[in-house]
Amino acid sequence: MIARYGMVIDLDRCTGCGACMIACAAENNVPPEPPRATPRTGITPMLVRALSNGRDGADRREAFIPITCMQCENETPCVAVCPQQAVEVDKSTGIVMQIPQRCLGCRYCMTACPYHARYFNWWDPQWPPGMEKSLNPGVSVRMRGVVEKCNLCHTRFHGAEEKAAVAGRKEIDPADYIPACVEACPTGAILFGNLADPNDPVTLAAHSPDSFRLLERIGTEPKIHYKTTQDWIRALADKNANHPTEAQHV
Amino acid sequence: MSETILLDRRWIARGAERSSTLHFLLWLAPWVFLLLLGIYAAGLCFYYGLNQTNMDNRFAFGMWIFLDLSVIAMGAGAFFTGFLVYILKQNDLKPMLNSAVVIGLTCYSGAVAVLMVDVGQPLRAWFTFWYPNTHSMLTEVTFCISCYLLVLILEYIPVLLRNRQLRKIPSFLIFEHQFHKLVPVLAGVGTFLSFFHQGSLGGLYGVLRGRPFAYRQGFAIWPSTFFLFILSALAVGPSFLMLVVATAEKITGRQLVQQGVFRKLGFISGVLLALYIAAKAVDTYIWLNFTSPALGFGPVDFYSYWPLSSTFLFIATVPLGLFPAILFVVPRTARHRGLLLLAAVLTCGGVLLNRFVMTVQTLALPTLPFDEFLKYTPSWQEVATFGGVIAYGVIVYSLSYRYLPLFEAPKGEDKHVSLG
Amino acid sequence: MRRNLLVFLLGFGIALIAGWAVFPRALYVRHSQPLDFFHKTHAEKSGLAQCDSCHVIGSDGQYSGIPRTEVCAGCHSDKLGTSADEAVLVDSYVKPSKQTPWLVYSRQPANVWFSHAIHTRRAGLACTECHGHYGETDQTRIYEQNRISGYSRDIWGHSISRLRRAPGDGMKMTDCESCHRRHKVEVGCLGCHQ
Amino acid sequence: MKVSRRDLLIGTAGVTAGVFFTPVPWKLLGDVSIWTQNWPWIPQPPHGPVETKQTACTLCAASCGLRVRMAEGWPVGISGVSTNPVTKGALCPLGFAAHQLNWHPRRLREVRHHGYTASWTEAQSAFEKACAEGPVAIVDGRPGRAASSVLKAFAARHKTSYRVALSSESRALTPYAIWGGVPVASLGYDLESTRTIVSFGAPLLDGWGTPGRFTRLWSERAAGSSDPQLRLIQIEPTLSRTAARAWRWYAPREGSEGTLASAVALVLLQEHLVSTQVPIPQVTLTDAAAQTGLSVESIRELAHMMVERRPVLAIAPDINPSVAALNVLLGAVGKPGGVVLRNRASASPVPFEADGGAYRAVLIDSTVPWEFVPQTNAEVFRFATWDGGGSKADWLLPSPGFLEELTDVPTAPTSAADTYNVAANLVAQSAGTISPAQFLTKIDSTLPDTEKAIHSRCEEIFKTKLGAVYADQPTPVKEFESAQKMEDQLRKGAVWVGEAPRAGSFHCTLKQWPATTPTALASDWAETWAAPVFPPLAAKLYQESTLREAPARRQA
Repeated sequence: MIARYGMVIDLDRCTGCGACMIACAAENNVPPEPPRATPRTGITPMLVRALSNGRDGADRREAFIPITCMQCENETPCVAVCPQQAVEVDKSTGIVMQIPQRCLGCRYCMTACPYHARYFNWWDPQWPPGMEKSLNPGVSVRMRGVVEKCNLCHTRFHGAEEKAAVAGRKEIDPADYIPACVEACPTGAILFGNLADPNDPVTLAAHSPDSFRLLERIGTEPKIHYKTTQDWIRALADKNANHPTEAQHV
Repeated sequence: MSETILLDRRWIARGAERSSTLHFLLWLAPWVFLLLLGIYAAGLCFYYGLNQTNMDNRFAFGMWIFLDLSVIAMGAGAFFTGFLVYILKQNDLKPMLNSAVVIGLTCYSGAVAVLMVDVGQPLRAWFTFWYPNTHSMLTEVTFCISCYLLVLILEYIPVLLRNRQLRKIPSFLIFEHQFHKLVPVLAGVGTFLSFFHQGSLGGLYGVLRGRPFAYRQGFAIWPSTFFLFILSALAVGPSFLMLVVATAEKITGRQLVQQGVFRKLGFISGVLLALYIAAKAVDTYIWLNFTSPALGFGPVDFYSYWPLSSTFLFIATVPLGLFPAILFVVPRTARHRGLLLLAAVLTCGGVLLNRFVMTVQTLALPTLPFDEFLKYTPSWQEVATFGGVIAYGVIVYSLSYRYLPLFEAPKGEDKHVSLG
Repeated sequence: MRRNLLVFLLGFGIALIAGWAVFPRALYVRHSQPLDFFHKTHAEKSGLAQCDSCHVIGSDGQYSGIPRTEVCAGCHSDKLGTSADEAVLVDSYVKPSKQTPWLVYSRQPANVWFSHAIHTRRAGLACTECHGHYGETDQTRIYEQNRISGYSRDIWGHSISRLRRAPGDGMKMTDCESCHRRHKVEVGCLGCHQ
Repeated sequence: MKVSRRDLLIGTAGVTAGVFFTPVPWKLLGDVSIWTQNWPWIPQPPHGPVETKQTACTLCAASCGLRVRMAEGWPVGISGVSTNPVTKGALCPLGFAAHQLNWHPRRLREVRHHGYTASWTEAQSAFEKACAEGPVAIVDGRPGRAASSVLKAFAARHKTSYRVALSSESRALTPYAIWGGVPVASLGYDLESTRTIVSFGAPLLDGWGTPGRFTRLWSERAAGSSDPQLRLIQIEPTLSRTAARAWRWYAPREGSEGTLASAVALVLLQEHLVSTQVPIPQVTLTDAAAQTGLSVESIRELAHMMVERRPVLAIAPDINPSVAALNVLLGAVGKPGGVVLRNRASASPVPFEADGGAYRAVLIDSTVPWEFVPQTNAEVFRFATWDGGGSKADWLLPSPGFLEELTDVPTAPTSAADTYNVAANLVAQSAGTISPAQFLTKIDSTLPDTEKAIHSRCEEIFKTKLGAVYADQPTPVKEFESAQKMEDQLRKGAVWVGEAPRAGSFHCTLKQWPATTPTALASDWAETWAAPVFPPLAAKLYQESTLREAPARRQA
């Protein structure tokens, strides 16, 4: 069966604790920051950012939005631009994947991504002495000078496939394939599943009136959906959808 | 010392008057220093990685891409002059040819060198040829530029072989003589390739629907920027060529080409520039009123940030666009050498500004509704590499000028043989 | 003119010889395994005829690879026989319960994910399809390592031109791809990369 | 025949041409590219199959269930245990990178005396000398562990005093302990059955108590609804994460939370919104309004909101008698949905502050938070796994790292039900490290050993026949045939959970309304997190996401 893995992230449940970021980085062997790193040169395949309604005092409202690769379905911006096929939309899972070993580090895909979900390895990955023993065997360490991004913890998908093969099943057991960030979220704000399956809870949630996607007008059909009942968040997120000329900044 | 002078002299074309060796060395010295500095900076980037630059995940492209786009536009003079002379038979432009080739060669090789520093894994860059993604504008650029660089080298060979010492080797002379017949073909091929990569350099940004500031609709697979870049490159190429030769004349203090040549180049530049501005205007209108609103972005999203506000758009089009075009075309101003050169300078400035806006402003503007406007200042390593490329160009041109008959136009093919 | 041609051909020939005969030897450095191991002996003497009597696939699909010392200790808790290597095994690995630093001929780099479970259980491939008949031999091969890439020579295969190769000789990505093409199994990059 | 220069040139040309018909250039090109994909200076992850083990986190008192993935004998990944009834698979963010901590650059690996390397024998003799001269205090950060019993036993036999450093959460519970005459260590909050929670600055969604317990509760019953089943009212000067997510947020002036509590109590009494009778607070609404910066109306509104949906429970981040008194007034003490007394009796520990630090020496256990600095001129022996920096201790003694020692985890401070975990030593204890218990046992070999203590705990639980052991599925204690069987389960990472507390098990009586004391600032788990360092990854990510300012001393 052709799957289309995606998420619905409930912004009303996100407390901005950052567990998803850390679980993601640990799962994917992201190195600790080098001394000269800045907030804009680090590797954060999952990045929680703060939103605010821009007011002060008692009227101030804040929320948090986890940003990861949106797994664009249509005209995936990064795929078309890569000069040497290091980026590809996986046919069987719909995952937008990146093979750092093929990448030559031209960073064209990063300029193409409107969600800033791609990250460049500016430094050689280095760990404090001995800490390399704690690396996840399932994920290869990226070398300096290549681009990387979220690939929905595809290693865990491999594990699920292997299990299925031994059990003689054709399909994986959904319970075996849960990305690290989804597993880590203490409030269960991230719903993960197969959007191609009409009965999957994630599909139902994605179709609820409260759910939306970032920069929908650009037409990249992201498979990462967001959900909120708070009007100010919705207004901010839909800024480009509704009033294309009214700029409002946080 | 006297030995070296003799040596040096022996390489200079007979009868051609050149400055003393000492003078020449003094002139070269600062440029060589700049080049070495650039090489050192590039070395740092190779050894430590791109953390030596001030680029980051949000400013994934920086000064270097701006440099590449600019010098390649400037180098357009090479193929265009070749095209004018060999295809359109504008023989009075012949004296410009050799200079054009040298400029083109330096610009393109410089650009490729910087690209190699710019990518994170230069040792794997050849993957693009082995596993090309035919949908990518960058693939198109890579293929065309590398092919055209080859063409330029081939075009440079006959110029090189006219050196006094090299001529002494008969086989070389024969080779050059035969090779000369090939040059028109090369010019044609070069023109074809150049059209494509100049265009795809524009397409590079035009296809980014994720960046509404750069995204343009177009014809077939090519966004409008594809054609705008070709046009602007055609316009700026001759201007830059003119500037270089004029500078050479100033420094050497002798007239190298007839004033008429300049005026002709200027006229061509002007007409194309006018065309370009007109096209650009139409494009901007369509983009602001249809393309970008469709993506949910309006002028305010692009032009409400100081300093990269709409003034840039204005400057690039009027004082650095229309104005020089007029100076070039109107006979009264075109007759005046100073104004002609001024126009050339303005034209180059305009195209530079356009390339800057396309590369840097595109990345500085926010896309997500909760993004901010970003700032970026290149690190000294980036600047030094930039300077190194310029120095490299100056050095190659100076050497070529000194030791090769760039302007002493060949008087008929037979001359070559007899000279041997 | 004739002389020139001869000289040219001479140089050409030298290049060919150096490239085809000398280069392959120079490219690889040869290591011998920490101790000799004979598949044949184990198959015949101790009835471990099947590959999966030592190289097992767990219930969760994980492949054990070369058996750990604990497995060897099952029989070799004490010296069986008098060979020097037997002593090495027991004294320096089994007794102090250290892992034997085997050099894995078919070790793929960290970015490659290969599931023995899927290829043997789901696709029903025989071990020999990729590993050849090494499991039936009674000698321990020399491990050849590429000086530049650090890969085992088995990855590229033993013929430097990669023409006319024995089955199971060569484990490059192209080999995986051609096999997948033969069996009409389509996977994307992430199917085999991690 | 003689070779001319010309021959050389042509020969070279031949070689050059020939090379292109050999594998040399092509193979080199490929191998160099492969080299760039496997640069030798880039660490490679371990090989070999991955096995999953289950245990309990010992990095703080919260007793979260951990699922640890191990490869080649090292932990390579951590996640929560979804079958754990308390944490329900949640962890604090730092937990997910905790397996890096043992290699943290700040890891203590040698005994340090006044900043210089020393030996264990020196440290031991110094401590023995101190004991001989006496008096000596031993400070425990997490009383009730098997290891604590070792410390206690030593104290009993060597005329030294056993003291504890209470966590802010336990301190918040002390007023009830005093008024109700019960041990503070047995008190907890019955969050599960309450319908309104008024937090006076407690970081409920940000690492308060056991992470996962409240966050899960909140996300199931409060999040994203305009009229939630569970109302969370956050009273905090700044818009903290909890405040940002609360149902209502009130922002009084810093330190005026106590006054606000008293003012609210006043409203409740004046308007007869509660039946309970307590002494009238000595505060007027206008003063309170002036102090808190809130309008009298909003104070009234707050009071009404509190009693709208009951049971209601007020929670303070640290000791705050007024808030405690408010709970008494609201009848939120000893009842479901309030402050409850757990079934298992526990000794009431004496806090270190009790006797003004007149000691010859103080031995600080590795479980004591790094912030705890005894105000004393005694000789301080501090056990720690990481050097948090700026320590005033005379002796810094390296103790076993994360997952390196067999220990047990008693009930978490705020928990409503009794729990018991055993944390096995999944990795070998690092060379040169000694746990406080091991240290004291070296001095007095007759001390009980931790493993036996754990064993007797298990037997004790087994005898009560109460509660259940939660492995993949729960097993009532009475269904185990032997204590050993149950212990094995616990050692494999299962958790024992006791019965829910009986209602009315205790009550508090107020003699007079407590004077309002300015409350300490709320501290998120970045402070309550026990290790004095962040996992390098966490430090990095918080810096890059600018999500949370990791305190400087916690930087990787």
